[in-house]
Amino acid sequence: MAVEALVTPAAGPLDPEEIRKDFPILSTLTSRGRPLVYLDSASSSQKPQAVIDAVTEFNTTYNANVHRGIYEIGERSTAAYEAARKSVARFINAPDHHEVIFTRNATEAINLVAYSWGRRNIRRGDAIVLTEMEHHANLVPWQLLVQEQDGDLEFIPITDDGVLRLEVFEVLLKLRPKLVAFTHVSNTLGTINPVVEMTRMAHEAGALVLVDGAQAVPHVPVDVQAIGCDFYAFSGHKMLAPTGSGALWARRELLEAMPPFLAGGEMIREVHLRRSEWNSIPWKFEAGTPAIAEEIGMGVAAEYLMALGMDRVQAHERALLDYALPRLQAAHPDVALYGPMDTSIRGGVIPFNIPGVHPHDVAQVLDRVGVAVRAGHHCTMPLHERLDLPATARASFNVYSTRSDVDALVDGITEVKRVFGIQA
Amino acid sequence: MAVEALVTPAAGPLDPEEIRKDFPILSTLTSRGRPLVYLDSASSSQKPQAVIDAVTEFNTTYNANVHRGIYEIGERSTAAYEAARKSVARFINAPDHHEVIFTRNATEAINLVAYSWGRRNIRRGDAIVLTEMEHHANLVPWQLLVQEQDGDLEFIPITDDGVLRLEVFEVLLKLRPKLVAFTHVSNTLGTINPVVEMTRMAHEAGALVLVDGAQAVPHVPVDVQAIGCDFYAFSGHKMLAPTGSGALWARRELLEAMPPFLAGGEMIREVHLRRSEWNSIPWKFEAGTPAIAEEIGMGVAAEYLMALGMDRVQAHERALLDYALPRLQAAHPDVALYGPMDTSIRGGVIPFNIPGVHPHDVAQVLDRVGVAVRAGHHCTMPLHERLDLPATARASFNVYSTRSDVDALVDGITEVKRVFGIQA
Amino acid sequence: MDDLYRDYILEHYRHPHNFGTMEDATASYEGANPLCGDRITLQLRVRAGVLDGVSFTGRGCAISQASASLLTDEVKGKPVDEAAKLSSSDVLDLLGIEISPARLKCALLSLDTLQHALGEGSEGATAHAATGGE
Amino acid sequence: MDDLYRDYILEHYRHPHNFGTMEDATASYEGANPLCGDRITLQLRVRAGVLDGVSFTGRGCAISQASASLLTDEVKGKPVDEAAKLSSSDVLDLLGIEISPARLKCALLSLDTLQHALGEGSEGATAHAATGGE
Ligand SMILES: Cc1ncc(COP(=O)(O)O)c(C=O)c1O
Ligand SMILES: Cc1ncc(COP(=O)(O)O)c(C=O)c1O
Repeated sequence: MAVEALVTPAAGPLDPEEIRKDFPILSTLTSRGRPLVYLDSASSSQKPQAVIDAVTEFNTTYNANVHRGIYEIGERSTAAYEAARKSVARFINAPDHHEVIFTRNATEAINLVAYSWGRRNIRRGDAIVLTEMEHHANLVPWQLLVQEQDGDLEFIPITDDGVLRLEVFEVLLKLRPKLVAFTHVSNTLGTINPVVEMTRMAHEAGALVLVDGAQAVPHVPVDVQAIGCDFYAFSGHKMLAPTGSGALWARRELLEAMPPFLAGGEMIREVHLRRSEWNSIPWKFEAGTPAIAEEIGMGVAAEYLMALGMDRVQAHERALLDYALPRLQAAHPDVALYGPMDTSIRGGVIPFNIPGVHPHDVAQVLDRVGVAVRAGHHCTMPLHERLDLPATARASFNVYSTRSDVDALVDGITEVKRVFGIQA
Repeated sequence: MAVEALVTPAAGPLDPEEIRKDFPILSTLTSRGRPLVYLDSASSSQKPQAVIDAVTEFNTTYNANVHRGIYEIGERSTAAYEAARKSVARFINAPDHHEVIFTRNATEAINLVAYSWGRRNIRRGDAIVLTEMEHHANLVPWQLLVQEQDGDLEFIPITDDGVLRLEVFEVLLKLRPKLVAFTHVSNTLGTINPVVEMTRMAHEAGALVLVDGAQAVPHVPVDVQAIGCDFYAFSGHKMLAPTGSGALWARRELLEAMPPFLAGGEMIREVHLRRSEWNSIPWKFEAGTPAIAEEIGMGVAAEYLMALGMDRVQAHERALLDYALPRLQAAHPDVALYGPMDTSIRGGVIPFNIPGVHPHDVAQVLDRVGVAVRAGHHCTMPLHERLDLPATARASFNVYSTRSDVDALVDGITEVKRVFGIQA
Repeated sequence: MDDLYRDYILEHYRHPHNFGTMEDATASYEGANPLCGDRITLQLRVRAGVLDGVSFTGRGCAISQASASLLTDEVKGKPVDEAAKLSSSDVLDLLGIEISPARLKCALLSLDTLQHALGEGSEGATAHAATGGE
Repeated sequence: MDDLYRDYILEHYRHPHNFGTMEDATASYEGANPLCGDRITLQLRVRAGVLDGVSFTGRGCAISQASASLLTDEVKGKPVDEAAKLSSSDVLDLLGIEISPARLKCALLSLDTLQHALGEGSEGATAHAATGGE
């Protein structure tokens, strides 16, 4: 209810200026006295007051371990933790909140699947199909797995503007892969992949489907039932929640058949010296004391975003892209932009390069005028190799991003060029 | 420096009444209007204001991903996260802060060793020696490992008052185990194990040593160099830090030789489609976005405890035990107490049973008078089997525990007996 | 002040009804909450589709034992199919006290055991409850 | 306002000294920061224990390239053992600007490459720095 009160009415376009009031960091100044223009939300989002307060409230009024204490604050802590699970389940329209496993982040969620499902189901010669645009989190765990199990990796290639080539996917499916794993939204190019169609294609070929939703949950409505996938992994800290929070959703039958991953307290039903029995899901996969305050914060973040309405969030970010891309092209025709120019299949991510200036230098000069962007390979080295780019600079949006953030970026690029003596 | 200001001078005994002022939750009332008497710190400790503020400050003024941003708040976040590593390293006297890997909790730290070191080093027929008093976190991961690798588990038995039988350990070492893993302090009985001696014995037999320090770091001075062990695992949330924080310390040579555990961003140096190279330690073992705010909080908690002085913390808890045990025995001679009665080898943990009343009922009635204790098996089912106890109630201390907490427990037990019609 | 430990609950705990064993039982089942150490062995004697005899032994908390005492009273003499229809909320009504989530598993162990004994075992009641661990 | 991008840094970046290749090099090494995509290939010509010739090619940020330009100027003509003694702080002094932790790796790539080329490769400079990932 604190959440409801904080957001704009759920109709009409989002008003980012209203939303910004909920994010205390956005009214801070840099050490040079500049207002913070935060354009690195794809790396980690800022947190609204409601989320910050949820953590503080836990720590100051009912901090206690979950599932354990027969006393008031312990029951309150357990109830809040399990309520957060329901909020997160509702947020991605999971059919059953017991199918939501809390993890530290998307990375751990994917590793959980690779270790638990993968080591049991991937055998010598089995193929896993990924894409050329995967974040390292959805690539390296599968490398380790196929190395150990003697399986193979295949990759769906991309077009030069960063769209998956489904006709090649079609061919790769003839290898009868056991698993197809791909990102919902590319963290580097912004591409929104056709997850429904890809899931259908994979299923028809008999493969299971893991979707890396780290960049989707903050930006587009996600409905795991509509997608039809088998596993969906995401991080809290990119969707307005605290660091240390994240989740894996998977279908109940799969989770029930999978052996445990991490072992310890809470994930067991019965322990003897030499054998144990497992708890039911989701707790079977939550060994030890969880990140209680953080997952509670993730529940609040999910409620906050649902109150805003994820369709409105997506519309807001798309409108901002539609503003930013032409504006950048007009002001800086020499600047290279990457990713699909069709904003109907693109989230609020703008990778770019200023010819003659390394992205690190771009980011450094932009920082001096208060504009925070990312520079480097954004954890997609193979994608950069494919595009033959050593690195890129990247600006990315979230619910609180505004046109004036874009304007600051455009002006910042002018400043970079000035410092480096490049004529506009 | 906020920390220094908050603590009592580092000489003479701790003044828990002063310390309590730092813990906002300790001045709250239960829904029945009773002051909270929190005696479940072994399950999770409360957090001082300095730790709570560190998290809030991160979220409101410099939230940004670590190791990545060439901009002000990103550099600040990275610096704070790495400074926390140094604080935690200093707290356990690690020779090199690069040997400290941040994890969610002790459970994940132990699983990391079981997966990464264990799967490479434990082979068919190899033995791992544990103890009968292990928490499930230091038992079930090894069960999974030896099942997979076809190894064996052996257990150091305990005496009836909960002390390890080192003469049997001596015999077990003739099996030439590859690893000996034991808890520093028992979470159920309070026993402080002779870790230095046990480590020496294990090393002489050629075994590596993992110490589960989850219950030690909040209560006794820990010096991994003095212990001489190879791995030391612990949780933040039991040592005044936020949930979601924890750490593994291990010797550099071991960490460098171990393959990665979780894979993804940050733990790599170079990624290609089909192969990758790893980052140096500790980052090789920290895949994905870490629990940044939480580990920063863990650094503050470590500083807070160091400012108090861990020897004083231990002295305080021992004095409280020396007060509590005779007081309980005098007031309630019918109540069964477990664990060593020699308080020089015991931490502030008091397991007990009221004859004729199940521990759940004990905890429930105590809750009504504001006293929070734990009831159940405390994640040591085999230990309870060994002691032939279905369950126990357990009161446990931390820096903020006082004699009046003990008095409230004594009175609460009287109330339990009244409700259950037991004559004192 | 104690909603949970009403006199009749404590009375059923201290002097449980139908406590003991039957020589001529036709079905029996041992249910347990390993997490709490609660344990109930239920014996049934079914004659002509009716629960002609019901008894239990066990150990555990007041809630679990009082619940077994109350439930066995309730089903004794009932047709098997009626007994099989009893739901969690029926048992909570029988107990007549407010059960917190942490104690649900204690309260429902007897029902779960009955359902198993009737060959109607459902996984439901053995699912996780918030008790016992650390 | 820009401490980092002083004129002489930008000048060394745009017009690096000792840029190019030598036909008669006696040693060469390619250093890289995969995380940033910075890359430097250093060539040395050693005669009578002296760095008689030094050249480099590369690409990357202004800091890494200016650092290579300044460092090659510095060691050219120096005895090998003197060049081998250069430390990180010497290179930072050469640059004469304040380097934040996130850019340290850029600034020290040239030194690391030189040390490797001299057969004195140390792991130090290739250790983790705060750059590039997500
Ligand atoms: C001795 C011991 N080891 C390990 C653990 C596991 O700690 P965590 O749940 O924080 O991973 C605990 C906590 O209960 C413990 O007491
Ligand atoms: C597409 C994608 N997948 C996975 C991840 C990994 O997220 P985390 O670091 O929170 O585990 C990220 C974050 O950068 C991402 O953008």
